[in-house]
Amino acid sequence: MTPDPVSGVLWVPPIAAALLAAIPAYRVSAIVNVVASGIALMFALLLPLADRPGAGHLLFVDDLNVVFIVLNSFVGFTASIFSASYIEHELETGRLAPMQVRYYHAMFQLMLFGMNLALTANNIGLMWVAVELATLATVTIVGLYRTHQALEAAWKYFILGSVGIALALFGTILVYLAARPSVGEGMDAMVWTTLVAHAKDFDPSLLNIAFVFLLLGYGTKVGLAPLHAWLPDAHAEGPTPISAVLSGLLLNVALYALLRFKILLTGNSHAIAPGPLMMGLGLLSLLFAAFMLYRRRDIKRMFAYSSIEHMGIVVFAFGMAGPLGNFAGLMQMTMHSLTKSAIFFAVGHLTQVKRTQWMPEIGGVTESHPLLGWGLVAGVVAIVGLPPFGVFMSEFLVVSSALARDPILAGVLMLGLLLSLGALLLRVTDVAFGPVKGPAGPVKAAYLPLFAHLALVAMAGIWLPPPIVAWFQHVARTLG
Amino acid sequence: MIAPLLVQFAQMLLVLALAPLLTGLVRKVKARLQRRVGPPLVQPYRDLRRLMGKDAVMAENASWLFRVAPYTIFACTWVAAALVPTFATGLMFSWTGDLIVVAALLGTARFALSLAALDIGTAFGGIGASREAMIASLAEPATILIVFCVALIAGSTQLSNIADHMLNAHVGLRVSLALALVALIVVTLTENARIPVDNPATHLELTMVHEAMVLEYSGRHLAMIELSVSLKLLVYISIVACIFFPVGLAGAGAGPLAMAVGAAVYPIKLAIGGVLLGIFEMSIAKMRVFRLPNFVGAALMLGLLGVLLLFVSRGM
Amino acid sequence: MHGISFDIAHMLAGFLVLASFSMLYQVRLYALLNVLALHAFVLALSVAWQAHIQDAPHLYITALIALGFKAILIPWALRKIVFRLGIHREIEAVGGIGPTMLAGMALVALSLEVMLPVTALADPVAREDIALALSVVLIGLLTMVTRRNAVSQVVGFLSLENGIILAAAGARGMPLVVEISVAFSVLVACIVVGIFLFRIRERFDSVDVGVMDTFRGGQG
Amino acid sequence: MIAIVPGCIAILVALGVAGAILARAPVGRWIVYGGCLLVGSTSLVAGLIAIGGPTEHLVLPLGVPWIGMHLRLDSLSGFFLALLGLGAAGASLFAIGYGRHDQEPQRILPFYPLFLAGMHLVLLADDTFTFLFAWEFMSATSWALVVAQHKDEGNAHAAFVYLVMAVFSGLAMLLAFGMLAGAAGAYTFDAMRAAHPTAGVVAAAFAFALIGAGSKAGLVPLHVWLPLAHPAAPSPVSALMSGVMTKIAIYGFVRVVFDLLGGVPWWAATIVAILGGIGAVLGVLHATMERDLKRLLAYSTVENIGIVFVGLGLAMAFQANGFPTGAALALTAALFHALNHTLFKSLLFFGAGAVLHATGTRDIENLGGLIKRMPVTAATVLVGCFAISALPPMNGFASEWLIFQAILLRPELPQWGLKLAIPADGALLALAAALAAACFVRAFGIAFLGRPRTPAAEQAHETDIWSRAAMGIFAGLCLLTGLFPGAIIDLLAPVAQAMTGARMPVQTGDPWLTTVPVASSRSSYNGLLLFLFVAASGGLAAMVVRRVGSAVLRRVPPWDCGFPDPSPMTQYTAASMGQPIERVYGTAIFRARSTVDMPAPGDMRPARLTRTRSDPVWDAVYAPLGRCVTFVSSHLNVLQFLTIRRYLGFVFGALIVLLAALALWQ
Repeated sequence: MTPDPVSGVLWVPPIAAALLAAIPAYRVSAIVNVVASGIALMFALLLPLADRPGAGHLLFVDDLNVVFIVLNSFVGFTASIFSASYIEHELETGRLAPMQVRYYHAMFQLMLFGMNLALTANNIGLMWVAVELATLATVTIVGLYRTHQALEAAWKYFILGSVGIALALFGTILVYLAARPSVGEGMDAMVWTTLVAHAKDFDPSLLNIAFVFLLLGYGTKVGLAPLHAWLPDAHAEGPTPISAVLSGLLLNVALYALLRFKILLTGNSHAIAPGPLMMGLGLLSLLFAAFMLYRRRDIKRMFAYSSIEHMGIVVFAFGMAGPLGNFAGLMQMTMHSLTKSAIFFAVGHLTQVKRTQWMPEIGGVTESHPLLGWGLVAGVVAIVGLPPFGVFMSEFLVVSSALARDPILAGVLMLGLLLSLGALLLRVTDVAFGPVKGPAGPVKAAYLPLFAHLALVAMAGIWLPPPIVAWFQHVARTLG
Repeated sequence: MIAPLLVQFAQMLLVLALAPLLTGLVRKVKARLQRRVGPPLVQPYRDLRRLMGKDAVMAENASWLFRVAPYTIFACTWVAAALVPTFATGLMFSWTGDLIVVAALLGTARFALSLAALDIGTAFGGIGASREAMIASLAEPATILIVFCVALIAGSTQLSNIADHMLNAHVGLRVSLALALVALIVVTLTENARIPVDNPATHLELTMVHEAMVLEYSGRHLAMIELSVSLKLLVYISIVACIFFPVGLAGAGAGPLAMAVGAAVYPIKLAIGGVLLGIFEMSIAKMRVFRLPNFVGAALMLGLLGVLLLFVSRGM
Repeated sequence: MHGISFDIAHMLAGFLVLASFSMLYQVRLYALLNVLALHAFVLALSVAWQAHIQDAPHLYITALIALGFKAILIPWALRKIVFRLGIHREIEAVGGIGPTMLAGMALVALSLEVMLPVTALADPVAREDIALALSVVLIGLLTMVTRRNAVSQVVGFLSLENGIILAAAGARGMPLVVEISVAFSVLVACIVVGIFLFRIRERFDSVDVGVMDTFRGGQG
Repeated sequence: MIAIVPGCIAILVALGVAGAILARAPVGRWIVYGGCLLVGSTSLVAGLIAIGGPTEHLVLPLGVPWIGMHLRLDSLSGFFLALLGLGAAGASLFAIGYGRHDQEPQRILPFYPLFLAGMHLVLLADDTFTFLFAWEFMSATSWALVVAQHKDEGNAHAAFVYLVMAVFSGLAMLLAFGMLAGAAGAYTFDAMRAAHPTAGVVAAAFAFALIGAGSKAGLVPLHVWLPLAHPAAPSPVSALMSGVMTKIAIYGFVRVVFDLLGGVPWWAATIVAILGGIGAVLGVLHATMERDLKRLLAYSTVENIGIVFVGLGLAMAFQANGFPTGAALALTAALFHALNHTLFKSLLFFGAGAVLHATGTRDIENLGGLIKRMPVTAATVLVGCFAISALPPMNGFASEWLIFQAILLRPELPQWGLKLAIPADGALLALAAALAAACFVRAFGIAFLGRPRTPAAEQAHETDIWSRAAMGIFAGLCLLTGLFPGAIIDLLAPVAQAMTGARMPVQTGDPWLTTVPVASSRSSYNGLLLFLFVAASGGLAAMVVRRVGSAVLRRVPPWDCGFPDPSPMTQYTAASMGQPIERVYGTAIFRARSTVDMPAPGDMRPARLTRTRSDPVWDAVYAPLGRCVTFVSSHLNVLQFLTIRRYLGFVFGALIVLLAALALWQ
């Protein structure tokens, strides 16, 4: 009998977390971390193929969350490989003590658990709890270095996150209140599948208010401007694998929660259309991040702002909705996760070897570290939306469906894209090219995650496998 | 077949034969106006013969370009002259190139001369070439605009057709034609390095343009260049004559009589042009180099005005 | 039966808003902490009343947590912190007390306004209950935004949270309320411990280790 | 037929991969450039066949899944494919030899074939996605090539400006296609052809296509990246960028305006014509004052692109007025000039590359006398200079002559805008042609003639056989297309027919291969005969003179008006060569200023002449834009350093705003 993939995805990380908390040897724990992530990934890959259990009160699996789970597990796996070599270097240089590493590994898996739980939850309350669990786990890792900056970043993340948590909870309560008259009291009124089925009978006004709170609550986690403030610092000060996971996964999970509620709202014809709100916030984030990128000097913070920008695009795309908009949003999100985590993999090793995140002190890395340097350049070329990478295709779809809807919006979108491209290129040109600055010693880097991601992204830009396309299209239709 | 060919060759020989004479005439007129006796009319021929007889003396570091340039310049000018109807319009090879081609051929000659001026690597060559380039950058567009003016009226850029049109159709007095004529005269003075643009007789370093470019030439090379200079003057006067005073030109397929008339009238036109040029040169002073753009630019503006008028109203 | 029980619930919620207002009004830290205790106490009463009328015994646990943890433990801990860290006893408010109060009024009006069209809650009283909870949440946030002092910001967060618990308790039959209140208590405890550990005196951001006053989220 | 081209693209991609793997091995160069040479030749032949052949379609299961990759090979893409193949083959041939000197071949070899692949794909694209994919891919790969020599100062910045402008152009093209696609969101070009857009849509699509293609082609005022980026790339790539990629942009413009839109209103034609004319003059003026050889060539590209756009503008004007034969003439002239520019600009960049390699400098002030040390390079570059200066009998003259004929064709166009624009264009083109001659006299004269100004120039050596072959072939082609313009015109006939519905008269039947654009009574030109005449007269003159006069040649020190000076530093410099023109035109347009710092008598320090000039377009458009972005970003940047309380304030504010909006909405 084959094990149930859902349980596998869900329970491997917490078991691994417990195990890792017990293992003192960092080499072993790094391997365990990779293996556990790999097992979770295998379960995740089984998910689309396996029979799906019926939706329970707590958990369920449908096409939408499978996309997220597979992506999550994949990036989690590659990040764990990267993390192994990253952490080894940190131990060698003495930036981290073995005890911290132990803690880090446990939290890494705990975070994965939180995210997987949030994704498989069929209960809006459980989902809320899971998102908070993942957030709190990352908060503690962000402060791992115990430097002042790291602690402050973690603190900022914690406070803003807590307020976000509170707002999201209030929204959840309001959804329950809206659902209660038609669904009945108790657990049923928090089960998502039931909620969707009855969404048309809900009180629209209550749903509206609920959505405002959920949008801001989960939007804080997504990193939408003006709720983004925690994001750049958390990315910049935490260990780089966590930056990759934050950008690649956690933002997606929060987005996923937002999407679930969006579906709910779309199901009720009297409620406000969530689309324009999301489009507005998305555009705001995009433009804001684009301008903010120009003044960045810290390389990780810069790419964090780029994540804000891309989440803006994704939210904009989902806000536009329609089969095309949703497809574009899904693809943009997937591509962003893969690309951004690849960038952070490269950046992580580079900052280790250059011993700084300060871009003016880094230069000519394509010269001193050709593979890492070109990996970074390829990642940036991908993330700014140039072919042959997949981000180009998804941004093309976003922009062209925006064009069909309203050229003015498309114009603003393009302005944001161009501005952010300019900013990223401006900085990365100096980092990647020109005279070599900073230490040029050899680096023990994990190239596999970096180039595997880039290869996937490049392939997606040229050719998407038809099954994936069909799947995404199906999901896009269910998103409305 | 044979007759047109003969006419064509006759034309080529005629311009070659008359060109030094025209230069001599201008010099003579200027000398007489200065109350000098001046050199005889045939002096340019003597000069040419003497130059050809001498050894060519060339700088050590001159390249092949320096040696090829005089012949190129001469050939281009000569072919340009061959394309301009002098006494008859139906030249056999007139369709080889139109007025634009004529102007461009002269441009090729100038290009070659400027390069040759730079070849030795002396300061004077550079002075000449750079000033020449500046002047030409205004004179050439002016020429093209004059061509436009005329072509728009005649409906053709072929010189033969233009001349026929001017001769036969009732063109009448036109503002744009008048503008074009004035512009063309200015261009003629400019392109031929005449006063007030340049003084063909000076070797004063601050003022010279054309002479600075040919300083390094001697012997047969210099002869070719001198001959080209004379030819060029003749080409321009011929163009003026052929477009604006086509009187006496033999039409296409005209008989020998008309040809003879044309051949008789043509030297008279040249002579009148030469005399007028001499008088004009004597009555005006040489300009400073950086006042030239105003002078040549005026021609450009006149040409543009003429073309604009034609575009806006066909009656002008 | 509904009439009187809802009236009481309504009244308690009203008290909570009043307590929130009095938080806005305070200029001294100790007084503020007293108000916080009162706030939590009113919440405990309110939740207990809900437990009673909804016949939901688990809500009593929530009420107990509110009473024990929020009304007693947290104010006590904060008092300790204020004393130990030598925090300035007066609250620095942005924009002055008067305008803040006016803003609070506006927030209550806004909450009522957005809740007005809600028809799902058949009973208008329940609707206003939620509206009051919303007011408490908004005023709590306002407190956080307008107070420069870390402790008073925690107080703001707590009152925000109280509003949420109020709403959750008021939502008849809502599951997980107890779990949520426990989770929140842990969160609040973390914040309080954090303040103490990081010696945050004046603001949330100045994790005070001396030099780091200049650092605010990195220059890059 | 069409299947060959995707095959070529696949081979190019494979070559790119091979280049990445074999970059450091000498054989890598042979494989990559040799392969590109073969592919380029194939494309040339395929393109030539496709011009006259039927329109072919192909759909590949790539790209956006539910659309697929639509490819189409028709006469227009066939012509540009041939042009691309020619340019690519030439550049690759040149690069086989030149590539030996690349310091870091691993930065060039992988991207060179990919760049070519991108350009191939643009020409075949028949849907929006494929087009933009290829368009941006072309930009991205060429960006990598621009940044290949990253250690030279300014190159990184050049690459940055380049890519931003390239992406800007892509976005503008996307807007243009989006306009054409309409609300239905059609992606295939066939759907756009079939659509009947409203006047407003046509106007918008035209404007965006002009901005998009114009900024990729280097049309003023969107040209600023071009003089930065083209010189920064390795010379074969510069040749490709200037000679071919700008033509791909022109292809994009023609495709949208003539094919997809099927005609635009007259005011659009006016704009194009005027911008083209201004661009031609501005570009060449810049070139005349430039001392960096490759940058000079890049500015000259701006000029020639302007000329092509003048031709396109005329074609649009004639089409807008229902005069297809005129449109055919103007379009043919424009495309012919595009081809010519590919030929001579590639040639000149090859020459510049050879000089750069031989002397290590691109600054013509440090050159001189190369004609003796690099005779083949000098001779071929001289041919290129003749051609680019629009002098008969070279090809540049033939195409400009055709454009002049188009200008003169029909003065009675009814619209006032065209009445003013067309004659003004005539003047501007004539001015540009004259200035181009001045510019290239200066460039060739200073770099190749005179005496060597530096030891580097003195020790220069002739370039390798492959480079010489490439330059020789292109010089020959410059001459051949100049001598037989009729053949090119006939070649272009199907293109003109497809785009304008008319064609120019058949040329090959004319006696003596004369070119007759409209009617023989109007104008005609015979480059072949003219060339033979000039050659015969020159030869004859030389023969006669040597027979009649003296044939002796004596070599002596230079005369120099009696001031023999041994120092080559006393030669005229490029700066002084350009000074008169700078003084006449530059003071007003470029705010060119010269200040002399003359030491007092007895002071031993040298006198200094400082010259400054600025690009008016940069000052008026780009600098303010840059300042604007800086202003906004530096003011927004405050948001990075706020206290948590303020960030919470944002959350609170957002909440209040949304709730208030909700209250109002209800």
